[in-house]
Amino acid sequence: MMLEQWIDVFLLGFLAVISITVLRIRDVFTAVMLFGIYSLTSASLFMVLDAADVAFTEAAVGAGISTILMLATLSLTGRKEKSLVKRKVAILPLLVVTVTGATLVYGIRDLPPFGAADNPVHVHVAPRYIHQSAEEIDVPNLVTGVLASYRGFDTLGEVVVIFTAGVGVLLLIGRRRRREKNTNE
Amino acid sequence: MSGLGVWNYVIIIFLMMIGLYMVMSCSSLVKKLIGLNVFQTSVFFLYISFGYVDGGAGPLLIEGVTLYSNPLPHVLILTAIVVGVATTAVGLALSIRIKESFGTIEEDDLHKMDSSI
Amino acid sequence: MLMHLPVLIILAPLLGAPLAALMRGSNWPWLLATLICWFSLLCSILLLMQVNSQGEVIYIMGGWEAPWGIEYRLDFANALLLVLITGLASVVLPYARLSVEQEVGEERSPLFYAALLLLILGLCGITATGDAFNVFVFLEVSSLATYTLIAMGRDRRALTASFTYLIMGTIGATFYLIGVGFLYVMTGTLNMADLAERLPAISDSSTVRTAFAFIVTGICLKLALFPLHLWLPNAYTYSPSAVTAFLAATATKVAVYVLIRFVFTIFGVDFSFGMEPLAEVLIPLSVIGILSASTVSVTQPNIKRMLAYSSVAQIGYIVLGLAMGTAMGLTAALLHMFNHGLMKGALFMVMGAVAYRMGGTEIYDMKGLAKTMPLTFWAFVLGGLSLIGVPLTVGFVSKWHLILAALELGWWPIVIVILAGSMLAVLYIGRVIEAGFFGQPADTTRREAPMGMLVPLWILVIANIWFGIDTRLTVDIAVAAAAQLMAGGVAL
Amino acid sequence: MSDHLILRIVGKFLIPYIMLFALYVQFHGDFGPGGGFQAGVIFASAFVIHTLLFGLESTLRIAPPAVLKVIAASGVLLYAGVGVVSLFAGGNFLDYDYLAADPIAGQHIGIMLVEFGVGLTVTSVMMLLFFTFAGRGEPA
Repeated sequence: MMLEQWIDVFLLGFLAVISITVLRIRDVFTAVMLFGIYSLTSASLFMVLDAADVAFTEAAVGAGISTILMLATLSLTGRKEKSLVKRKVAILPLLVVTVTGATLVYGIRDLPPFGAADNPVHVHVAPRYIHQSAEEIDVPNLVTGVLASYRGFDTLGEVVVIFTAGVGVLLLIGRRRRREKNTNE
Repeated sequence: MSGLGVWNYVIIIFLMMIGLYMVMSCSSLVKKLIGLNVFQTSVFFLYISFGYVDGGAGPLLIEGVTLYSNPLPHVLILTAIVVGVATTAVGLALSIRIKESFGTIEEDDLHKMDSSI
Repeated sequence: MLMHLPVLIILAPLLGAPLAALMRGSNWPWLLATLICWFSLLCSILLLMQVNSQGEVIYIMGGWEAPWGIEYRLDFANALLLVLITGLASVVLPYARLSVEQEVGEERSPLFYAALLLLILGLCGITATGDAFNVFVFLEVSSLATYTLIAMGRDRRALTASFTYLIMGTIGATFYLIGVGFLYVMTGTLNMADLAERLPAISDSSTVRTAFAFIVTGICLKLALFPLHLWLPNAYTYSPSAVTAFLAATATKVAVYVLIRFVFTIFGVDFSFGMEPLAEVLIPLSVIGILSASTVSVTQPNIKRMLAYSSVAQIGYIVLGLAMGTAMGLTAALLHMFNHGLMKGALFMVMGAVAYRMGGTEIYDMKGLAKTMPLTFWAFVLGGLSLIGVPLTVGFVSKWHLILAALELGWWPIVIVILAGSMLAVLYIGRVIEAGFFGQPADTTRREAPMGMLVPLWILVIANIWFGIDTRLTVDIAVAAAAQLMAGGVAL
Repeated sequence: MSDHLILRIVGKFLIPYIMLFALYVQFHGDFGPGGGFQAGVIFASAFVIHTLLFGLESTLRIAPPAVLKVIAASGVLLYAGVGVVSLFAGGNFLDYDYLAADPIAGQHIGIMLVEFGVGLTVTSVMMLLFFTFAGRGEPA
């Protein structure tokens, strides 16, 4: 299955190109559109790595909802990033990024091999989800089983997060529109 | 680790750092949020790479298949994606309010207006 | 139902938040939220008693035992913190009604109280859980609620403060996520106790060490350790009074708790202090934090901002205690975590009352407060004395233990730093008290804060004195908690 | 949008199928990729298309925010409610084994209900988010 790994690395390279373009581009509108492409490419990458559910979600959320919300925001805030004058490299962020990146590169030295079936992650905990969920839960989609039952409490937290975002956005920008309408009518 | 596996992780780290740099150096608040998303998405790649099994099937039980990818990272990342979009939505709503109250969403201009930011 | 106590604490605000969001007006959501907090407080006190008798309480979610499922695992440290969170919430919510009416308005009240309940839910969730990823989920619940609540402040700078916190907080949470991912790939588990068992065998790998670095950095962003505190002063200054009081008393404490849990329980003392230079990094940072933030406090014209910088300094004390890596240091850190919650809660509530009557929290709003709002003013005096660390207040108890811990190690310079920090606190608190006593108010009519604010405020002030005199309860629990944590955290 | 006849007709034609697909994703999540979250986003996207084609006002008439708020809250309550029911049935919080006489059947019921709760909240919150963002710009 060397092919999958080649596709994986190719897609990652493509993502790197997109992300650099997003970083350099001044027009925020274009950046958002590129971000949509970025998310869609990410979704294909998840698909290559056998994560169909994640791919599905990333496509719907990243390329869908996030992009739409960003575009809606841009229509209110303007599309250009201002200062064309200074195009200098920011020193402090560059330093932070270099240190962080170097630490991560140090960190991946001792990682278990990519894709090996006897890695610790595949030997501990996960085998029960794979081999026993048929008797314990009997749901063929393992992701659904783990998501809704074994780690159902996490998913409850996830629903609460979404609800919190709804409450937050309504508190922040939900009010004025209604009031304006009232005064208009 | 085979050569390709190393590249997988190295490019993921590169993406992470691009995202982080974007968050810290971009002036437009919306671009900061894009950077935050790039940063988070690359962490998702990291997790999904951890769960990948070469030659394994996706985590859908099929008669006769014994080797599956690990479903747990998928579950975690599903949750994390949701968390990400929730944060983005709140951040964007804040940007709109900032634009309405300050007239700009450029960090430099905001700094000029209030030295305390 | 007693066996379900751990989940009941979470369940009450979880059911309450959606209901509050659907209500109308401001009184009903407020009443619901208050009752829920009282219920949660009752549960956490019962839970603390349960922990006291059993040593450890474990609750498995969904009937799936760890590490396959998610468990709540409570020992003295997090049971005590749960009491602090729900206790502060129970005091702040009754107090909040008037100030929220004034600052947020009736129309947004239902959603505001819903967000407040979600914040409490998130903080309790982080505290009680025994699962590293579950921490992330509830961290984000509490963070999203916090960003929103901060932005509810009336000053427009509340918006930028909130955005800055959103960016820094999310970076912190993502760092934490990277760290947990690295731990997961090396061990295959996310359960804290299971991680603690499996890590010693592989602690020498670069991946685990990187995970440690990322988790500690991520949490330090959340707990606003110098120099990662940049989001805090503005966030505390511009948010609504009730929000500041609750956040200052609890939010950073929860982050400290997560740090303690990772350093002592999961990675263990031997790894954190023996193989990693944790003390060498955290002690200088906390010392600089204590001195610089206290110095900045002295010059702040806005009292809320002054107290916010003081919070950065106090975080320095707590981190200093835990970075000593000894049982005594940890005891002091846990004590100060609890005690600082009490005093900062009280002080920020005073500022809320001042803002309610005077319309601002600048030092000139405090002028002549002893005449115009004597009860509020005396609450500030007592809270301030506690912050300085005067005997018979909680501030003294925790600083005393911190000094003892430093002396045990023979660290004289640290003792001097602690004393210098207290001297600076005398300066910045003293100048406010001076303005209150000797300043001439523009309008000398007496306008004491309303009862709805004074009563909760004074309950907290009395708690400051009570736990300062009767130290048995807090000190005993902190000692027991430290002993548990030093022993690997869990009574295995 | 009124002159984009083709877009309007194709869009109008697509909306019911998108909704149908969302329901499929919702209830087929046990057997294939999908579940409440994905379904919710897809369902919400049908309304996004409706808004783009017919304007915010007409979509808000079909899906008033006040109703969406109730649905969003009820999704959370449904999920937590399943947990409460299992508490009273004698199990731990969210222990679906106790929802029916047979543990496996209980698991099935529990998973279906909580996924439905997820779907409700995600659909309504996503729609609320979009409407709120889009409504902010509308000249009132």
